[in-house]
Amino acid sequence: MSQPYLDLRAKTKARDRRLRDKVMSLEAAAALVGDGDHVALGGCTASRTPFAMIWALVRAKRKGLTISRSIVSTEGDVLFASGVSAHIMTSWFSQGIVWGISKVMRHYTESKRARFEEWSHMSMGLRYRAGAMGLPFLPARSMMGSDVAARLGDEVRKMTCPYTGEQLVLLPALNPDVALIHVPRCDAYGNAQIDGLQFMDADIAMAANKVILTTERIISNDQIRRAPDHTKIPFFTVDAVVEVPYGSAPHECYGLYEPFFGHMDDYAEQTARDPEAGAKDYLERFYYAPESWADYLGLIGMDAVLDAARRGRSITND
Amino acid sequence: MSQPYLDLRAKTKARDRRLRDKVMSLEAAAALVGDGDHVALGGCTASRTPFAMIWALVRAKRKGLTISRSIVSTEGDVLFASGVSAHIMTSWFSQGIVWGISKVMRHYTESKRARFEEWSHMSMGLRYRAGAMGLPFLPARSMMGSDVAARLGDEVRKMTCPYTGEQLVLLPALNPDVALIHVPRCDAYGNAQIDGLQFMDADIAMAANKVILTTERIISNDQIRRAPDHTKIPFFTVDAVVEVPYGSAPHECYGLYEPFFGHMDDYAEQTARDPEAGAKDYLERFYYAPESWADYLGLIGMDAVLDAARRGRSITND
Amino acid sequence: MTENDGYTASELLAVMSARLLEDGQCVFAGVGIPLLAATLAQRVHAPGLTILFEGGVVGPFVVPGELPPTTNEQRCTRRANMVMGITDVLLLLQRGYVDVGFMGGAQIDRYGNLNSSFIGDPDDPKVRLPGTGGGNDISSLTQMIVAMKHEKRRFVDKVDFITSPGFLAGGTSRGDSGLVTGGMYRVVTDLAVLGFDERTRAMKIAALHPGVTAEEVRDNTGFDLPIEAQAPTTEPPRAEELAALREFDPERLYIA
Amino acid sequence: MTENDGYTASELLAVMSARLLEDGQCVFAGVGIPLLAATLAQRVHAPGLTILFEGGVVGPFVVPGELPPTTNEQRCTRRANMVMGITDVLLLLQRGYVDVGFMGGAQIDRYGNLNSSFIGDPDDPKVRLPGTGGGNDISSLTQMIVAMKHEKRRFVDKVDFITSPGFLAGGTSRGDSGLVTGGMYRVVTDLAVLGFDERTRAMKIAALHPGVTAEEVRDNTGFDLPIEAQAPTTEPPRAEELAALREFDPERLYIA
Repeated sequence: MSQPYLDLRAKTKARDRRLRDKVMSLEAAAALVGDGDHVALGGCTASRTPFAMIWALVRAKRKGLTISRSIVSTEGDVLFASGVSAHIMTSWFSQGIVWGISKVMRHYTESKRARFEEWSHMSMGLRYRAGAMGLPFLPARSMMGSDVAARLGDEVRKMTCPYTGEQLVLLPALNPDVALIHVPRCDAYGNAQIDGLQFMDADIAMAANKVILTTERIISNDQIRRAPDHTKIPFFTVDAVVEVPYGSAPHECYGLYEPFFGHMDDYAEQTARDPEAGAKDYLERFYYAPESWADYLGLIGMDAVLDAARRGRSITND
Repeated sequence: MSQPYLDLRAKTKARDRRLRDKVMSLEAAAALVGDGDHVALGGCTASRTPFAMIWALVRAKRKGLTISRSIVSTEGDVLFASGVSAHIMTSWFSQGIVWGISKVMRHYTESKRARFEEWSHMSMGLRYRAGAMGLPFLPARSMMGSDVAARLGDEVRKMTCPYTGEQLVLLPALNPDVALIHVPRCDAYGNAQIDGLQFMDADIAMAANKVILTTERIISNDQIRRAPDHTKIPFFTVDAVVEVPYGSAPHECYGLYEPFFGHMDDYAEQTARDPEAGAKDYLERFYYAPESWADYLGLIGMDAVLDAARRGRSITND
Repeated sequence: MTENDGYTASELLAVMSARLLEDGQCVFAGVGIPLLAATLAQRVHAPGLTILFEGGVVGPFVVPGELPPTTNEQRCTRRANMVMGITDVLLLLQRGYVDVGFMGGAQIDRYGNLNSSFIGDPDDPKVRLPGTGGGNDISSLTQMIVAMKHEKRRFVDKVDFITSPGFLAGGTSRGDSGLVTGGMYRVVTDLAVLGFDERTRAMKIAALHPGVTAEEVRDNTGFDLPIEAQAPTTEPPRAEELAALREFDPERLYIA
Repeated sequence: MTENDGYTASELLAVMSARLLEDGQCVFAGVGIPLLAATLAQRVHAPGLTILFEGGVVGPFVVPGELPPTTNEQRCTRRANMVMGITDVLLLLQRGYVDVGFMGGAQIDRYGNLNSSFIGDPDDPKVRLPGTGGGNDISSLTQMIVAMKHEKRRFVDKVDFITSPGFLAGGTSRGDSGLVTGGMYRVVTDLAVLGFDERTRAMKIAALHPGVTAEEVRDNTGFDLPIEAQAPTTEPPRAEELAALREFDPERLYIA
């Protein structure tokens, strides 16, 4: 009998869960992520990707991270190419369907320099949810019969339901060491409100042993307390709050900006020509060269920022 | 091997889940509840109790209902005393802690004329959630060792976690025949927004085979579509929508009115003196005599309505 | 304990149990004395205490004079940090975010098992009580503080029905049943503060309230109750504690 | 199929698969052709069709000219009835609220199994594909419509890897595996509409598109493909269908 539950409880108990100011810099937050950690990313595909934190982790030369996310887009390329991670657990991994298959993902996985561990989309969600619920697994009716489950071996067990005799798969809990989640707004304590698409973020925050929030803006605790039913992530799960406007660029943040399509087209073209050199050059120009997140945005370009914001804000125009 | 899952799927498939107008009268909605049905109630204790629908079911002389709810307050007394139900499944059953133990509940259960089947609070929630997820059960770490679980016999099974060797209890899914849920507002199709306390309502709606919403007001579908992230119950789970202002009276509806404390004090006093006769008299006066829900509210009194509303609306005054 | 001491038994209960709550903890509080005591602790010595209510409320501030009748009405959401579903707030216990559960009790036994379901034979009860509510879940999943009146009929050798598990049959029986965390921490009464032996898990007197003797406690207890060596006497309720309590509950709903 | 017929292969695919959707159904649609076809069906013949996207979207109206790049960006929430979490929207499939799943495919075999994970040996693949996304869950939990280009390299005797289960090894093998509901309903290609034998669960030609022969279909299929007796010829895309499609996708992201 293993004791992951008692370990989880002990880790949780040791966290400082008071209502306290957690605002810090990107760099200070990056220091909360250790080499070898399992890091879960909030958002999905090109939405609310915690790019500012990923940018900071690449710059800090973090190593050996296991990454998990519902669906992985260009941030997966960046994590592989930078050497920050050689192991990504997700259900789908490429820039996005309009750009075809990620050549960077192909390059690193086909050469076996990195691993893309494939789970079904709902399985990823139920694994985080099991972790959020303090359970060792959740049962499900998906994944059976397929090679996706078979390839995962003992990680996916089966059981016969004692009530109905049905076959069920069991999906083991994920309790990430750290979760990186980008939100439109939160207070200094980490109470976060998330508009629109929620993805798996609430479960990820609840499951993780440490949560770093990046936020488009910090609002007062008073604003949170005026609409407590809009809080999606409670402060006691959160360990760091970093205010980073456009912190998901070049991906989107609901209601604020859409993806920076031009930048993503350029990226796809550059990495399609030569996945390794293309990605390295991209990292050099956009990750290592700029002195700050504002410099990074400046390189993407003011026109691109304004265009993405105009499109993002238009969601309520009609 | 039983086939409750295939039955559940077949029932769900047979429902008309289109975006269609479902507005009807209390009486028409009451006709959707059959004698002997398992009826789940939304809300909790003295909050968002679907009293208008219960009132209609009592008047329609519905029989043999099994009732489930997270916590049961005076509506349980009414259901027992009216003969609508002789079986209530919940975690706690009395008017509310300030009024002491419900004499009506005691009278009917101690004389064995009705049954109060006791589950833990979280177990009720996980049973609804299992039903909402299309699972036969959910595992949990609660209920073990206690007589609550022991008294439920085979309904609560145990398993050893194949990942960790831990003991877990299994809580069997509840898929109620009908759910009665009172909401502050929804559209004619059943898309419901619920402010403040959510209780178990979203899971109950998702789990049930039929959902009857009563609502303080019907809003346009256009208003729903302007804030789809505020929808808590989706239209396709809903079968009837009834507009009933003060539809939870004498209980509260978040942000609109608090409990009618005076009325509840009177009720407690009347039933404490003689549970059976007191409850019968109460039913006669407030359930059978009035000709309409407005008449019922009139009997409770305009002063009481305004006082409850003033207190209810004051939640955002500070 | 009478009004002669300047405070009621309920006030003493609220003050003494409030003092057990530590700054920085997350406390899952039931309605009545627990709610009142947690609020008191927050105002007096533990400003960083996070209160959770089973209605689905995280970090509220209870407004003086507007005590909620249960933990499921809007009053308990006043100035909360978050409102979530009932199942989700109870799952916080299972996930381990809660340091201490805090509730009242109708009947307790020597191993801290609580009964709020049946007086007498469950199949033919003398009294059908209201039931567990969140009690079973809270006491299954976290460390507990219980506040209750000290009467012989409440402190029984063996409860008629284990609604909320304490240490079950004592020793390792709680863990053996599958409850690998939590357990009784303290029982606070109007006579004493009670703890549990590390090995046998039987109840014992950890502290006596001012003017109360061990004999008096035993006279009001239905089983043998040892006293810890050098069990201290608690400090009487201070004026600021009583003033705060009375501000919260001017109608004396819970402190009468 | 070329521009000479007045429509592209993708337009034909979108039109033919849209026609399979019935008014009143709940359809779980993937991005690309499925999204386009579901939107088309809703505007042309199935106004009561409810579209679900795996990003967590219930009943949106896709705005012409603003097709979302995936089902996880804000564009796919436009004028939706509800937005929920990803896990919850996928659980609607498991609960049984979804009538049909609708997606594209990279590689399919005679039993309707789909591969979107590996070309070649999974341990040493020629191509690592993007993976299942919601595909495995959708095809495990509901009845499926798949839209894809009809090419020999895509219609293979046995897929290299079963990402999304069809009828597995045929016969009763799907049910035996524990998948007690769902299964392949139709595969729509630019040449034909394909169904599955009731007993063997092997793929067969259910209808041919205008001007296409069974021979032509078989030439583009990597396994033996029988044709149903009296398999009809589909009606060519109508002008209103093509006009609606082109209004939705003026940049020809998906219909080129």
